[in-house]
Amino acid sequence: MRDNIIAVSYLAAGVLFILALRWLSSPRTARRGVQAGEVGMLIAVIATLLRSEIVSYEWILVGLFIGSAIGVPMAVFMPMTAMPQRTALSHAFGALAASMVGISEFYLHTPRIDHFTMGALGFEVLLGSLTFTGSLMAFGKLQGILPGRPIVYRGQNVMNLSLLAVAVGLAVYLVVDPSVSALFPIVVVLALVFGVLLIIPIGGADMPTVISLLNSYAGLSGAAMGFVLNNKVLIIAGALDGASGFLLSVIMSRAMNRSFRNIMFGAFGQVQISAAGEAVDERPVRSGSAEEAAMVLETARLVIIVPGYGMAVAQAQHKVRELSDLLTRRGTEVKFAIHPVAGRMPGHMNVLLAEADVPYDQLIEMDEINSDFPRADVAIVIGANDVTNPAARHSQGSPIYGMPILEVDKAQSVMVIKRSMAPGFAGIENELYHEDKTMMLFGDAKAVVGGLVHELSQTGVAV
Amino acid sequence: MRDNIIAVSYLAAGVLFILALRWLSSPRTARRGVQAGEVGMLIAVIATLLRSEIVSYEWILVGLFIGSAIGVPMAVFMPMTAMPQRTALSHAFGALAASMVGISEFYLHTPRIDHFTMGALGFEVLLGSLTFTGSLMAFGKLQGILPGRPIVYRGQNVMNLSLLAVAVGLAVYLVVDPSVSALFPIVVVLALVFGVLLIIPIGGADMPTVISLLNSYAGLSGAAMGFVLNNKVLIIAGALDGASGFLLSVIMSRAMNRSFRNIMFGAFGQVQISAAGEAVDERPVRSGSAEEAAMVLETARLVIIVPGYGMAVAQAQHKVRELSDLLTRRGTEVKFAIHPVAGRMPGHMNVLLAEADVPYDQLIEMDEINSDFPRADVAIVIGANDVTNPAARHSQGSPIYGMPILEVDKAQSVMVIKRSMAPGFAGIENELYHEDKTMMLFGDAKAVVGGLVHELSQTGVAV
Amino acid sequence: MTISNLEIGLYIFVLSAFLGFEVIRRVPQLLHTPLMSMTNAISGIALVGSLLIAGAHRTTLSTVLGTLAVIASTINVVSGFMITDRMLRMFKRRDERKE
Amino acid sequence: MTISNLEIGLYIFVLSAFLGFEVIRRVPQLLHTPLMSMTNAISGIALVGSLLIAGAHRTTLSTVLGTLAVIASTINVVSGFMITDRMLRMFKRRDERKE
Ligand SMILES: NC(=O)c1ccc[n+]([C@@H]2O[C@H](COP(=O)([O-])OP(=O)(O)OC[C@H]3O[C@@H](n4cnc5c(N)ncnc54)[C@H](OP(=O)(O)O)[C@@H]3O)[C@@H](O)[C@H]2O)c1
Ligand SMILES: NC(=O)c1ccc[n+]([C@@H]2O[C@H](COP(=O)([O-])OP(=O)(O)OC[C@H]3O[C@@H](n4cnc5c(N)ncnc54)[C@H](OP(=O)(O)O)[C@@H]3O)[C@@H](O)[C@H]2O)c1
Repeated sequence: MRDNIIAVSYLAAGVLFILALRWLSSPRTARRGVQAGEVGMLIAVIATLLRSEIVSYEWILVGLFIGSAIGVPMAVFMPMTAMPQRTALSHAFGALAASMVGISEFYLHTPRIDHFTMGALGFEVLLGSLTFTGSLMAFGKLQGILPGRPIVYRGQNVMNLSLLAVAVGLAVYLVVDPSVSALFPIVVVLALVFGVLLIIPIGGADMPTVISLLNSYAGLSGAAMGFVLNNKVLIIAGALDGASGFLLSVIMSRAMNRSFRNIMFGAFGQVQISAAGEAVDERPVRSGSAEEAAMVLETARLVIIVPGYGMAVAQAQHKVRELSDLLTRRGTEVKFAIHPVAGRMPGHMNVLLAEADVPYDQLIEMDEINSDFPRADVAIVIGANDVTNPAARHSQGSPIYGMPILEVDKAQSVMVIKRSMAPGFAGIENELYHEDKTMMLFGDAKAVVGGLVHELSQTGVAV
Repeated sequence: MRDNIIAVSYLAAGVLFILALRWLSSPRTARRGVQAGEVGMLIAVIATLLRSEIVSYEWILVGLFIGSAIGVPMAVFMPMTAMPQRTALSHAFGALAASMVGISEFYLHTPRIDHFTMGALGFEVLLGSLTFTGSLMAFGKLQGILPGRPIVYRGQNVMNLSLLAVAVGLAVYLVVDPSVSALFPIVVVLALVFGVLLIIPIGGADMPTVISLLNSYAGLSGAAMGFVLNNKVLIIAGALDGASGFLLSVIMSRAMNRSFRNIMFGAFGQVQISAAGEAVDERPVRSGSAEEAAMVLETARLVIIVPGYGMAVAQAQHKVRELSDLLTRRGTEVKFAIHPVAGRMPGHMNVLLAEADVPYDQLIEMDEINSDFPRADVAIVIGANDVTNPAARHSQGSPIYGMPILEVDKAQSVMVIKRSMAPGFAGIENELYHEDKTMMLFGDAKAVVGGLVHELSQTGVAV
Repeated sequence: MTISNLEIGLYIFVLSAFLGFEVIRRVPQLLHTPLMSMTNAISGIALVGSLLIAGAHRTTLSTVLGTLAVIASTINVVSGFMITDRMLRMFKRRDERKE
Repeated sequence: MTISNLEIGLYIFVLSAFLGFEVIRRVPQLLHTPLMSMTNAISGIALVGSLLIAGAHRTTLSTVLGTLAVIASTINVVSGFMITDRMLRMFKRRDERKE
C-alpha cells in the first residue's frame, strides 16, 4: 500500500513539473507554474521520506537545514544582474548531487553490479563530474574570480579529446567488467579534470551558450540517476531539464548565427574573431550632449529604446524606465525593442526591465518591432552594439553576417549611448555610429540616461 | 535478444506516431507525417510477428488479406463528402477489434485473472462494445440508412443511465471477484445495447461532435488493451487517439458555443431547440437573378466567399473554384472565409475546397478574415447559414448566442445562395437575409454558382 | 498484470496523453479532417493485439475473434493512411498549383 | 537493473524529452530567464536520490556523500523556486502596474 502511494506521488510530481513548464508559456500563468513546481517537489520529497530504505533522518535534516540556510539568502539577496553566475552555480550543485549519488551507489554495490546499472552509473558520474567542474569554472569566469579571456595553447583540442576518450574508454571497460572497481576513481578524476579543461579555452562572453549546454548535461546526468535508482520522476525531470538546456542553446546559437555543430561540441573550436582584417570606417562620428539630445526627444512622437548588455553593466534599467515614463507623460509613444540575444543570457533585458517596473507589453520582440523603426522619430540605443550592427545584413566577411538584427538604422534618427568607440561582444566595428543621422552620447549608460531625464524634466510639458 | 529488438521496435513505432501527428501541424510537412505513421505501423507489425507467442500465420494472413481487400477500395473510391461516415465506421472497426481482443483474453485466462487485469479488461470491453454499436448507429444516421432525426421518449435519460450503471456495476463486481465469469457476457451485451441507446436521441446534425467523442472512447479502449497485454505502444497510440478525439470535440463545442459538460456527457440532455418562441422578421427579402448578381460582381475589387454545409450537400466546390478563378482572372481579389464549424466536420470546407484545387493559402480562418469584411465589396455566402447569423452577437435568447461568427453583414453587399428560406443546423431564422444589402439567389448551390460562372464568362474581361 | 505493470502503464499513458494534447493543439483547422483520418489509421495499432490473439492458436473462439479483430484493424490501417495521404495531396499552395 | 527496467526507463525518457521540447518551445523569449531558473529548481529533484543515500545509513562514505548531495540539491530547490517567483513577480502588464 505504501509503495502504491509512493508510486502515485512520483507520477503526480512528474505531471506537476510538466505543468510548471507549460504554464511558463504566458506571464499570466507563470506564477501558477512556480506553485505547481513547488507542490510537485514537496510531494516527491515526502514520498521519498516515506520509503522503507530510509532508516535515519539525522543527516537528512542536517543536509536540508544547511541547504536551506544557503539557498534562502542566495535567493533573497542575489541581484538580478548576477543571474548568469547563479545559473552556472546551480548546474554545479545539480551535477555535484548526481555524481555524489552515483559514487555512493557504486561503492555500495561493487563488485556485484550488473552491466546495465554500470552503464547508467558510468554515464551519470562522467557527465555529473565534468559538468560540476565545468560549471564551477563558468561561474568563476562570469563572477570575475577567474580571468574571463580564453586561454588557448597548441594541441589543446587534441589533448582535451584524448582525455575524454580515455575517461569514456575506462568507463566502457567498467561496463564490460564491473568488478575492476579500481578504475572507477580514475574515471571520476579524469571527468573532473576534463570539465576544467573544457571551459579554459572559452571566453567569458561565450559562457551563456556553454551554460545552457551544461544545463542539458546536468539534466541528462539526473536522468541517468533515475535509471540507476529505477526512479521514474528523476527520469522525467532529467529529460525536461535536458530538453530545456538543449533548446535554449539552439535558440541562442541561431540568434547569434553560430553553427549548430559549434554548439553541440560546446567549447571545441571556439570561433576566433579577428577584427583586424576589416577596413576601418573613416566617416566622422557626431557626438552630442544631453541637452541636444533632449531637444530632439522633445518633439518626437514615437521613440524606440534598444537596450543591450551595456544597460546591464551600468545597472541603468531604473533610469531608463524614468526616461520612458517621462516621455510617455509628455505624450510620446515609447516602445522597447528586445533582441533575442541582447545582453548575456536569454531573456536578460526582459528581466532587468521588468525589475525596473517596465510593463512587459511594452517590450516588443525583434520580428514585431522591426516594422516600426521606419515610423520611429528616434531610436535610443542604450549599451547595445552587435544586435544593431547593419554589417549583419550586407558584410559577408563579418562574423555576425546573417544574424538577424534590430533595424535601428531605419529610424529617422538614432542616439547611441556607450562609453567609447569600443566594439561589443563580437569584437567588430559598427558602421551605425558613423551614419549622418546618428548622434553618439558618450558615457556610462546610467549617467547619460540620468542626464537626459534631467534635461527633459527641466523643460515644461507644454513644448 | 529478440525480445530487445521487439521492445526497441515498439518504442520506435510510438515515437513515429508522435512525429506523424507533430508533422500535421503544417501542410508542408503533413505528408511526411503520413509516411512516419506508415513506417511506425510497419515496424510495430513486423515486431509483433516476430514474437514467440505467434505460432501460426494462416489466420493472420487471412485477416490481413480480407482487411486490405476492404480497406483499399474504401480509401480509393470514398468520395470526400462521405468523410464523416467513414470516420464513424472506422471508430466502429477500432472498437470492434478492441472488444474482440478483450473478450478473447477474458476467455483464455478465466477464471485465473488478477484484479488489475480484470479492471483493464472490463474497461476495454465496456468502452469497446459501446463505441462499436454507437459508431455503427452514427454511421447509419450520417449515411441516411437510419432516420436522422432524434428519437426521444419520456424517461430516456433515466433509462440509459441505469443501463450504464448496471453494466458498470457488473464489471466492478467482476473486478472484485473475477471468477464469476458468467457475468462477463452480460456486461458485453449491456454495453452493446447502451451504445445503441446512446445515439438514438441524437440528431444527425449533432453527430460530428459525438463522433469525436467516440473517437476518444475508442482510443481509451485501445489504451486499456495495452494495459491488459502489457504492450506500451498500444498505450501510447491509445492515449494519442483519446487526446485527439477529446480536443476536437472541445474545439467543436467551443465554436458552436455548446457547454463543455454537454459534450462530456455526449448525448445526454441534447439541447432542445425551439424556434417557435422567436419573433418572425417581417422585413422583405430581396431575391435576385444570376444576371443581376454577375453585374455586381463585375465591378468588385475584393470578394469574400463564405462556404457552408450547403456547398457540401450540393457538391458545388468545383463550380465555386471556377467562379473564384474567373473573378481572379478579371483582377478581382478572392478570399475564402472558413468558419471552424462550417459544414458538418472539423476542417470540412478545407478538404472540399482543396479537392477542388483551391490553394490553401486562400482559405482564411475566421479570426483573420473578420477584419477584411468591411473592405469587401461582395460577400458570397454559399450554403452557409448559422455561421453567418448576426443573432449570435446580439440576440441573447438565441441558441447560438455568443458563438463567434463570420461577420458577413459588415461587407458592402451580400449574396446568399441557398434553396429556400429554410433554417440551417441550429433551426433558427437568419436576419441577414432581410437586410437591405442582401440579395438572395435561390436554388441549388451547384446550379446557382454555375449560372454565375456562365454570366460572368459571357461579358468580356475588359469591363 | 502486476501492480508495477499498472504503474508503468499509467506513466506511459499520462505522458503520452499530455504529449498528444500539446502536439494536436498545434494542428491547424485547415488540417482537422486529415487529423481525424490520421488518428483513425494510428488506432489501427490494435492490430498488434489482434495478431497476438489470432496467431496464438489457443482456442477456436480466440482464433475466430482474433481474426475478426485483425480484419477490422487492417481496414483501419490501410484505409486510414491511404485516405489521409489522398487528402493531403490535394492541399496545395498558390505557387504549387500550376505545376 | 534488469533489461526491462532499462526499456521502461527509455520509454519514459523519450516521452518526457519530447514533451519537454513541445512545452518549452512555447515559452516566450520574455520568460527565458525565469525558464532557466525554473529548470534549475526542477533539477533539484536529485534530492530524491540524495535522500535515499543519506538516509539509508549503510557506509560512512555513502552517508557523507549523500549528505553533501542533499545540501547541494536543497540549495537548488530552495533558491531555484524562490528566485523564479521573485523574477516573475516583477513582470507586470501596463494595466497591472498602477496598483
Ligand atoms: N543574450 C545571450 O543569450 C547571449 C549569449 C551569448 C552571447 N551573446 C552575445 O552578446 C552580444 C549582445 O549584444 P549587445 O548589443 O547586447 O551587447 P554588445 O554587442 O556586447 O555591446 C555592448 C555595448 O555596451 C557598451 N557598454 C558596456 N558597458 C557600458 C556602460 N557601463 N555604459 C554604457 N555602455 C556600456 C559597450 O561599449 P563601450 O565599451 O564603448 O561602453 C558595448 O559596445 C551579441 O553579440 C550576442 O551574440 C548573447
Ligand atoms: N463543422 C463541424 O464540425 C460541425 C459539427 C457539428 C455541428 N455543426 C453545426 O453545423 C452548422 C454549420 O453551419 P453552416 O453555416 O455551414 O451550415 P448550416 O447552418 O447548417 O446551413 C446550411 C445551409 O445550406 C443550405 N443548403 C443545403 N443544401 C443546399 C444545396 N444543395 N444548395 C444550396 N444550399 C443548400 C441550407 O438552406 P436551404 O435548405 O434553404 O438550401 C442551409 O441553410 C453550425 O450550426 C454548426 O454548429 C458543425
